[in-house]
Amino acid sequence: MSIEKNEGFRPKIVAFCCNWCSYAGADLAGSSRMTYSADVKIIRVPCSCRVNPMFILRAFERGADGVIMCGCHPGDCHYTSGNFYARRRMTLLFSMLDYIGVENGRTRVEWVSAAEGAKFSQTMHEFVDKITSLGKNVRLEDLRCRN
Amino acid sequence: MKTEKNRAEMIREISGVNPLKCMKCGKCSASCPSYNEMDIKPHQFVSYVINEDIEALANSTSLWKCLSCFACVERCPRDVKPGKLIDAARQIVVRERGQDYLTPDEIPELIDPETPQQLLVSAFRRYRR
Amino acid sequence: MQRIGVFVCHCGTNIAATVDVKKVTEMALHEPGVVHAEDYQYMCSEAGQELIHKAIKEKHLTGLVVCSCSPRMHETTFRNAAEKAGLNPYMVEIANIREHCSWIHKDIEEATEKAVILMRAAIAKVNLDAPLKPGESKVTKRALVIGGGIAGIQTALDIAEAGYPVDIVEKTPSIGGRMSQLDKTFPTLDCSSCILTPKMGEVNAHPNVNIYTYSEVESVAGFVGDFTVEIRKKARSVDMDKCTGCGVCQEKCPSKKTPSEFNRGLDTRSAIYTPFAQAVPNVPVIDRDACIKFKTGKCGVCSKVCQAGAIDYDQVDEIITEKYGAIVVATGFDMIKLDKYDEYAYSQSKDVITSLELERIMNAAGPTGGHLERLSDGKAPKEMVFIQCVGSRCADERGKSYCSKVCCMYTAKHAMLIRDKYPDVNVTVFYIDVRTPGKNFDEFYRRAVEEYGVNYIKGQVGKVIPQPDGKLLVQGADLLDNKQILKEADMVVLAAAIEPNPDVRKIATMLTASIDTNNFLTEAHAKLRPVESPTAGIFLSGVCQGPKDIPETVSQAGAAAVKAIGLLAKDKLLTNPCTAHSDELMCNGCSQCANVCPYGAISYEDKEVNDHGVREVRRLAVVNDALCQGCGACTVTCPSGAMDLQGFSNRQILAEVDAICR
Amino acid sequence: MQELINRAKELLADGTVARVLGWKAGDLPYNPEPAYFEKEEDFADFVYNGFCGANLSKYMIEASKLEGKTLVCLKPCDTYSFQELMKEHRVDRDKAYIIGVGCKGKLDIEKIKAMGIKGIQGISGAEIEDAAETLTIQTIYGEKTCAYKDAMLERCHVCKGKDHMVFDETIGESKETKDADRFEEVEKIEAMSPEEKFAFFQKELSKCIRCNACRNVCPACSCRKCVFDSNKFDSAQKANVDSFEEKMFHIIRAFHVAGRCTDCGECSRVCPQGIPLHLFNRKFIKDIDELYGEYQAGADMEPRTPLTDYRFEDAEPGIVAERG
Repeated sequence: MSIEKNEGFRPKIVAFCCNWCSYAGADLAGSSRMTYSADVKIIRVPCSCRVNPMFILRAFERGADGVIMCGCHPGDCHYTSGNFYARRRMTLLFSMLDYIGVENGRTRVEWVSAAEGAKFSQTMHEFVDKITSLGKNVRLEDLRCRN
Repeated sequence: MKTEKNRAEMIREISGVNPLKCMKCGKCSASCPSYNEMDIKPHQFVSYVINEDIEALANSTSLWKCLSCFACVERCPRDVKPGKLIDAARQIVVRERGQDYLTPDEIPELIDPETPQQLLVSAFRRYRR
Repeated sequence: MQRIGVFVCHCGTNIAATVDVKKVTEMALHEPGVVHAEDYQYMCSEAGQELIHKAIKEKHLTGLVVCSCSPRMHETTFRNAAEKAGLNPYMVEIANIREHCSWIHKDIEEATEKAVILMRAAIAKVNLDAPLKPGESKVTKRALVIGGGIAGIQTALDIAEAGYPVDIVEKTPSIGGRMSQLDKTFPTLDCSSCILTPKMGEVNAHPNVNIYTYSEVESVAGFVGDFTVEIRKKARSVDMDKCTGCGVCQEKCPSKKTPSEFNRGLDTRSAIYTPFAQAVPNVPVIDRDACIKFKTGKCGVCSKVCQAGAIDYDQVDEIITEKYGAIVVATGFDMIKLDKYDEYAYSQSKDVITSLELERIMNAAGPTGGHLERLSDGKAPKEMVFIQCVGSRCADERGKSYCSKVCCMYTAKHAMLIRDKYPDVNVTVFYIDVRTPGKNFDEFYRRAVEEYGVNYIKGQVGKVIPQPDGKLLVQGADLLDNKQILKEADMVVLAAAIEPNPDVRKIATMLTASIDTNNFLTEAHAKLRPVESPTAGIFLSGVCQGPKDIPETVSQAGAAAVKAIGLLAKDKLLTNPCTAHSDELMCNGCSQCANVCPYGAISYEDKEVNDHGVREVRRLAVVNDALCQGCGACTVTCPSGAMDLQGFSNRQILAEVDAICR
Repeated sequence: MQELINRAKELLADGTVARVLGWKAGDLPYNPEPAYFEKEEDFADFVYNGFCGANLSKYMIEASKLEGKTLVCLKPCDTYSFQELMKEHRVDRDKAYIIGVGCKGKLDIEKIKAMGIKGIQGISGAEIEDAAETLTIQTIYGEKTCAYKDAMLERCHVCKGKDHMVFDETIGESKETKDADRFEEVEKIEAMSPEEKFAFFQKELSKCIRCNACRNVCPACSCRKCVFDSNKFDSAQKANVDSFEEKMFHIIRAFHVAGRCTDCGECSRVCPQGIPLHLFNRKFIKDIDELYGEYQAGADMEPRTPLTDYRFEDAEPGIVAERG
C-alpha cells in the first residue's frame, strides 16, 4: 500500500510517554514549536514500565491505528530500571503481535530524553507516516467498538 | 529551461545538502586547493544556492575549477559540503546540455591539457555509475 | 458520579490563536460528569485561580480539568488552587493543550479537535480519580557534593556556612579542579591560584566540611531527603594523619616517567606525587601503576625517606557508607580529544597545542617555568596562530554541536597576555564569530584588538602543515577580504571544545538524573529551574550542566547550594501519594512484584482476609508508601492486576485510551 | 500401578499423609480424572495409565490449605509446574508428599479417534507397566491397533526429560519420548506472510468459546481472580464475537504466564475446540530463549524470571521488525 493511496486517511495514534523523559521531550518539542501530526495523542504515565500490554491491546481494540511507547534511554530511567522491564515486555508483545499477523510497524518503542524535542517530533513524523502507509487497522479492532 | 527555484531545489536534492546548516566559518575556502582559480569561492557556493542564483554559479569559473577533491566535504564542521553543492551544480549544467553520459571513448576529443586529471577521475566517479 | 468543572486557558494567544477555546469549553459540557465549563485569558493568574475557587464553591465540584500548558508547568499551581477551595489536590487533571497541541499545530480546526480529545481523556481520568493524601518522609541533614573543583568548593562552602554538614567527593588526589590548572582568569586577569587557593584552604578548614579526595561515588540508593551513598576511598598508600607534606618522598622517588596529569602530559611526575604544590590535602598518593615497589616488589625508597612513617603499602580501598538529604553534582569538564582533527596536525607536531596546554606553559609552575617557548625545540615563538571552534559548533560526529562558550574569552586573554609579555610576538586569531556576552567581556576583547594589536581574521583554518624547518604552515581563509591565507607560524593553539567529565554518565545513572545527548545533565526547567535536576534532591553546579565560565560557575554553585539548603532546612518532606497499592482479595502473594521493585518497597506478610465469606490466612504483598516512588513496574508484573498505582490506575489509563480512540 | 497403590495405602495408614491425590477411572476407558483418595476402599478405582495426562500440581494450591499432608503423584513434567508454584509461594512444599511417578508418554484420545477408530470399549497397552509399542483397542466394530507413539500427546513428542525436578520418592520407570523439535510448529508460523499468519490464527481462535478451560487447567494461571474477571480492567465477561476479543484474551493469557509457563501443554490438551493454544506459550518461550538466553521455567528456584529481570544490553523492541 502506498502513501498516495491513503491520502485523506487520518490515523488514530496513541503515544504513551513517561513523565520524566519523553513527556518532557514532547513538551520541549512543543516549546520549540517543532510540529508533528495532530493525529498523535499523548497519555502521560509515570514510567514506561507502567505501560501494561493490555493498554496497548485495548487501544487497538478500540480502533487505534498505531501505538507508540516512549521512555527514558536505557540506563537513564528515573526509577533506575523501569524501562529495562518495559523493553523486555514490549519486545515480547511486539513479537507476538507480529506472530499473529499484525503488521509490525503498528507498534513502536522509542527512547526520547527530556532534551530530545527534535527527536520526539522526528519520531512522531516517522511513525505517523508509517501508520498512514499501513492504512486503517482492521486486524485488531473490535468491531463492536467502532462507532 | 527550468526556473532558478527549480534548479536550486535540484541542487539540494542531488547533493543531499541543506545549505541552511552553514555557519559561514569558511573552513571550505581555507581548505580549497583551487581557491585562487575560483571567482566564486567555496564558502560562497552556499549563499548562491540559498539565494537561488544558480545562473551565476553555472557561468562561474569555479564550476569547472573545482577538483572534487572533497577536502571541504571532509572538513566542513556543519555537514554542508560545498564540494557536493558545486558538483550538483555542475551536474545540472551537464544535464541541461543533454550530456548525461560520457564514455571513455569521448574523452580524447574533449580533453583539454589544462584539465586536472583528478577532475577526470572524479567525473567518472560520478557520471559512470 | 463526579461533579467536574472544566477550565480552558487561552494562555494569551499561545493557546487561543490555534485552538478555538470557546468550542472546547462548549464541548466540555457534553462530557459525562461535567457540570461547569468556562474559559479564561490566563487560568494560572490570580484572577484565573479565583474563578476556579468560585466554581468549586458554588457548583460543589468534586473534580477539575484544566486545559492549559503542560502539567509539568502548572499542575502544582492548580492543585494548590483546588486545595485552597477545599478540594483534594489529586482531583485535578491537566489537559496539555499548549505544548502538545496549540504550539505544534497550525490548522485551527485540527488543533481544536485534538484539544477536545485531550480534554475528554482528562475528564475520563478525573471521573476515576480518588482523593489522595501525601505521606511524610524524613530529611537527613547532610549534603554530598560530587566534584571538588571551583563549583564543588563554592557549593560546599555555602552549604557549610548555612550550618549543614557537607561531604565533598573528589576523584583526584586534590581538590581544585580545572581552575587550579589555569594561569590567569578573564576578564580581570587575576592569577587563578591567587584567588582559588584561599578558597581551597577555607573549605578544607571549615568545621562543617569533610573532604574525601582520591575517592569516587560507588553507589547511590534511596531518594530525596534520604539517600544512602557508598564512597570508595581509594588506597592512597600514604597515611593522611601521619604525612606532614614535606615532599621528600616525591624528590627521592626513582620512578619519574609518568606524564603529569596536572600539566596535561607536557612533563612528567614521580610515582608518589601531589598533583601540584598547593594541593589540598597536601598529602601525596602512590600511583600503583607507576610505582616500582608495586610493580616489582623492590624499591621502598619513599618508605625509607619518610620520617613520619606515613607510607603504607598495604592500604586497601575503603568503602564508606553515609546518608545524605541532598546531592550536588559538580563534576566539571575536560577538553575533547583531538584525534579526529588530523588537519590541525595536533598529533604530528609538538608545537600545535591546546589552550589548556598553553595555560600550563604560561604558568610559572608549568613545564617551562612560565616561559613561552616551543615544546619541540625550546625556541621562543615569533608568530602565533590561535584557531577557534575546534570541535565546537559541529554538526558531525567529530565534534560537539554546542558552543563551548569560554574559548573566545580565554583566547583574547591568551593573546593579550602574550602581547603584553612578549611584544615582539605576532598573534593571529582565526575566528568564526567572536562571542563575548558578559560583563566587561566585549570591552576585554576589544582591548586585545585595539590596545594589544592582536590580528583577528574571520575565517576558519583548513589545514596546518608542519614544515621540514619546524615551522607550521597555516592555510586559512579571510572571508571578509575574500582571500585565502597561507601563514607561517611557530606555534598553533587550538581552542578545543570542552565536554562534560566522561565519568558523569556513570554518576547520572547512579543518581537517576537525566542527561542530554551531549552528556550534560538536564535541568528541571531550562529557564526556571536551572540548578535542579528533574530528579528530586539532585542539584547541578558548574559545567556538568552546560558550558560556563568561572563567574557563572560560582553563581550557579551558590544557587545550587541555596536549593540544597532549602531542602535540608525542612524537617519532613511530603511524599508522592501516587504509590502502588495491592488489592488484598486479588493478590496471589506470588512475589513477582517484589522482583521488579527498584526500591525494595514491597514485602509480604501472612494476613487473614475475608474473601466473600471465606476466611483464610493468605500471603499478601504490602507496599511501603515511604519507599514506593510510584513507577508502576509492579503493576504490570502482577498478572491478576491486584497491584495498581494510585493516580495512574489501570482503569484511569484505560479510560484515557478509550477517550482518545473514541 | 500396584506398587504405587500399595505405597500410597502404606503412607495413608501410617499417617504420613492425610489423603492421596491421583487419578480415578472415568466412565470411559480413556478419561481418568483427578481425584482424592482418603480411605483404603477408595483405591478400587485408582488408575495410573497412559491417559493420566492431567497435571496434578495445580490442585496442590488448594490441597496446601487442607489439614495434613497430601500425597501427590507427579509425572516428570508436572514437577516443573510444581516447582514453579513453589517459587511463587502458591503451594506449600511441607504440605506435599511427592511421589514422582514414571511416565512413558501420555496418550491423546483425539489422535486415536482421528485414525478412524470409533466406538471404543476398551484399550489395552496403555498400562504404565507395559512397555507396549502398540495399543490394542476393542471397539464395537472389532479389535483395532495403533502404534503407542502415534497416539501420544503432542507435548510428549517434545518431552522435557525423564527426571523429576522435585520429589520425596519415585516409583516406576520413565522413558524419554522426545522425537520432535519443540519449536518446529512455531517456526512454521513465523515463516508465513502476515496475511497467512493472520488467517491461521483467525481460523483457530474463532473456534474459541471462552469456556476458560485453558485458564482453569493451567498451573501458571493460578490467580485468585483473573484480570479477565476483574472490574479493574473493564475486561470482565465479554461476549464472544468473531473479532479481536479472543486474540486479546489469548495473547494476555500467554503473556501473563510468559517466563513462568513450563510448557506442560495442558491448555491444548483440555481445549474442547482443539485450538493449539500451546503455540502462543511456545512463541514466548522461543523468543525468551533466543533473546534472553535459554530458560526453563520450574527447573530451578531462582526468584527472577525472564520478565522480572533484564540486562543492559538487551535487544530493543525494534528487533521484531528487523528480523522480519
